[in-house]
Amino acid sequence: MSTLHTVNKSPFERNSLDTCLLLIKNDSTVLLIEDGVSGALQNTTASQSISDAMQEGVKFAVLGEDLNARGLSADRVIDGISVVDYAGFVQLAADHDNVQSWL
Amino acid sequence: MSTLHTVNKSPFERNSLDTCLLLIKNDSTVLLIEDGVSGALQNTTASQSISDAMQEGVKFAVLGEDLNARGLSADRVIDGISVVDYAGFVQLAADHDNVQSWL
Amino acid sequence: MSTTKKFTYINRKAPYGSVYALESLEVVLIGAAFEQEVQLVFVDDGVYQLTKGQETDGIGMKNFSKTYAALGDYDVNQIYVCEQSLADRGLTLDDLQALTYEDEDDDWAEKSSMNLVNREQLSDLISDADVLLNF
Amino acid sequence: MSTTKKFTYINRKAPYGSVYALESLEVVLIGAAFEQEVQLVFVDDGVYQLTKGQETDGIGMKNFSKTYAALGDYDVNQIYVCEQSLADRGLTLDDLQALTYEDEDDDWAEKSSMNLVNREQLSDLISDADVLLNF
Amino acid sequence: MKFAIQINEGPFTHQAADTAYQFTKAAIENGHDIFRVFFYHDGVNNGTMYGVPPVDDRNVQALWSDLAEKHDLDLVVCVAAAQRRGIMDEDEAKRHGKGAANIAPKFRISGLGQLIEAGIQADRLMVFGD
Amino acid sequence: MKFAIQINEGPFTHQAADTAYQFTKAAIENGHDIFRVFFYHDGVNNGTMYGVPPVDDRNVQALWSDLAEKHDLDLVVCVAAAQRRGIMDEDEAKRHGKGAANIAPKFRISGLGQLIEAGIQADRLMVFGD
Repeated sequence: MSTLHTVNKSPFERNSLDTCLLLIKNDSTVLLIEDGVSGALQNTTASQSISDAMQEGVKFAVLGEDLNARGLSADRVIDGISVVDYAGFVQLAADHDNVQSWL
Repeated sequence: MSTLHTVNKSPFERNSLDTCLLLIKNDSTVLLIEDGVSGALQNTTASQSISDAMQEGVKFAVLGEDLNARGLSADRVIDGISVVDYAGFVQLAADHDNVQSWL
Repeated sequence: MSTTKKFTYINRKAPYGSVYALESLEVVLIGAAFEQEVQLVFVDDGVYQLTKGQETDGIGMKNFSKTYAALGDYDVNQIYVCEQSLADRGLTLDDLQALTYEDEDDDWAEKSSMNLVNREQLSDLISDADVLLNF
Repeated sequence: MSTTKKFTYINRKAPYGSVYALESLEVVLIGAAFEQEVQLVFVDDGVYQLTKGQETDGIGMKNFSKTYAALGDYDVNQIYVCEQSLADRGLTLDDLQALTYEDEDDDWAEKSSMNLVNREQLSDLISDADVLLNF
Repeated sequence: MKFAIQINEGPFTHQAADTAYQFTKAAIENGHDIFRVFFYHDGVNNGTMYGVPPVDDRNVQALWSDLAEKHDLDLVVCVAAAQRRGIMDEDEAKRHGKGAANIAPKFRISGLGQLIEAGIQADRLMVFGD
Repeated sequence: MKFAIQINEGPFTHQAADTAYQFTKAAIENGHDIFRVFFYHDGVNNGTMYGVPPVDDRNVQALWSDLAEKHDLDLVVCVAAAQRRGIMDEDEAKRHGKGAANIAPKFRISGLGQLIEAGIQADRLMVFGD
């Protein structure tokens, strides 16, 4: 089974993304939403851990509406992270077998 | 002027204590309350940073009522951290010139 | 689809600092009546929920820690505790309540509900869940 | 005791994920009428409050980012941004709004309100405050 | 596909209630069913009809009532959480001797069993919170 | 010494409201003055009189009302935050056409200026939140 993991907290403020990446399986997807979208950006102290997880096969997506709200343009997002809208969020939830929200 | 810093979040979950210790002056005091009391315990991944700050002259206190609630006995607390009650909390606030709450 | 699902509760918060620990337990107890498979995972600060000797008089809040001991009577006996989370916090299983249940398939012998799990086992627990309840 | 105090706002949260950024700004604007000394500190995720180009239509929330530009008109011109927090997030001052004010003591010349500060300067700002408002 | 939604936070302070609303709306627009929306913890505060936000801001509570009206959603606030936080329907208000009901249109009060049932019946449970 | 208290969180979900209450009580017991308690953000939810917690749990809202009654505390809920979240006094309820006031005894509704004034007048401002 594959899991959609949602992370809604900043990786600079909370341990949610760290724990998520520690426990995630390679065929799963992480969707960054709300304050979690800052994790998707290039050249941050969190970028390396996401790149490492990508190398292992974990897929990443980020909610574009939340990026835009925070003035973070899509061209600053780490290569390979797909930008989705709310409909894409719904689709991701439907495409995986279960959903783990790292609140 | 000396500042009382209160930290009410777990050092394992949030960056509040890290930022507090980064910005604190040596003559100030950190009071750990609520979920922050877990930072006061020996042999955790957070203990070293507190011991280091103590060496620099920062004083530490922890709210006993919050320790007790979480089943964490006072004899597990790092040497040199004083255990206070709510009256002690009030006294600390009165004894310092201002109060910074790391929410 | 069978109507029996695997309900996996992921408990990541310390008790009393927020209400999530208490409310998670409430859902587990109510859920027991629905005869689903139930697994409780304690990870990150969630491991503090199970500490022995909680005394809440000083903070004026209800002490609900004794309720965990009743979980076995509700057929909730799959308790998983992250070993790394304990180690990071200077805790061992000895610091936690020793939750047990009576095994009806083994002449009601008293058995431990507690399972120390590593990173890989936790991964599997999340992956294998039908319904993940996040607290 | 003088009735003029140094009010120092410590902003540590990103906007929109929680209401604190907006509500901090509301206090600052109301507070301006009280003619106290006002300092705004942006540290940790608080630096995201000042990013350029915020567009909130997609999340259905009110965009309050343009209000920061009005702070100068309220005589709020001591804005301190933690340089380490910016660097950790891959940001520079260029990514933030360039807040300004008109200096009445200098023939209303337009001047920058923005000050990049290091760890020691932030320490001093906290230490020197009469009233710390934490958001 | 059948979704169940759990909301742990009230309106305005945390984005969770907004995100849950946007997700629910998008799910409906894309042809999915919403089995139930369950409001838990501070989430029950989304169920007050007394909220009067500024005119230039969204009214999170009213958005839920409207969406439920339009698509016949089942909006359930947890009874225990609602009692603690002062969200009442007519029966509760009468029973506890409070002034009047304050629960918003299309919301109903019920027990935690409704959350478990949602977990059983829906294909996916989505939890939104802090 | 004169303390001002700011509370950012509602009752029950986060401990902040409890800690603020315990601090305020201890300050009074130790001879200090409380200039004002200001409820902001979700903190305004401490000001509802509709809360009915289980009998074996504390009633955070009633604890505040009782403490204020005993020591004549000034409990202020922020008007803008209260409107958003549905906390109303008689005037507000009438003005917005809502059923009835739900603000608890000894609480009053006022503006953010009351927080600034508290900062100016008190020797220490204590902020409790999440």
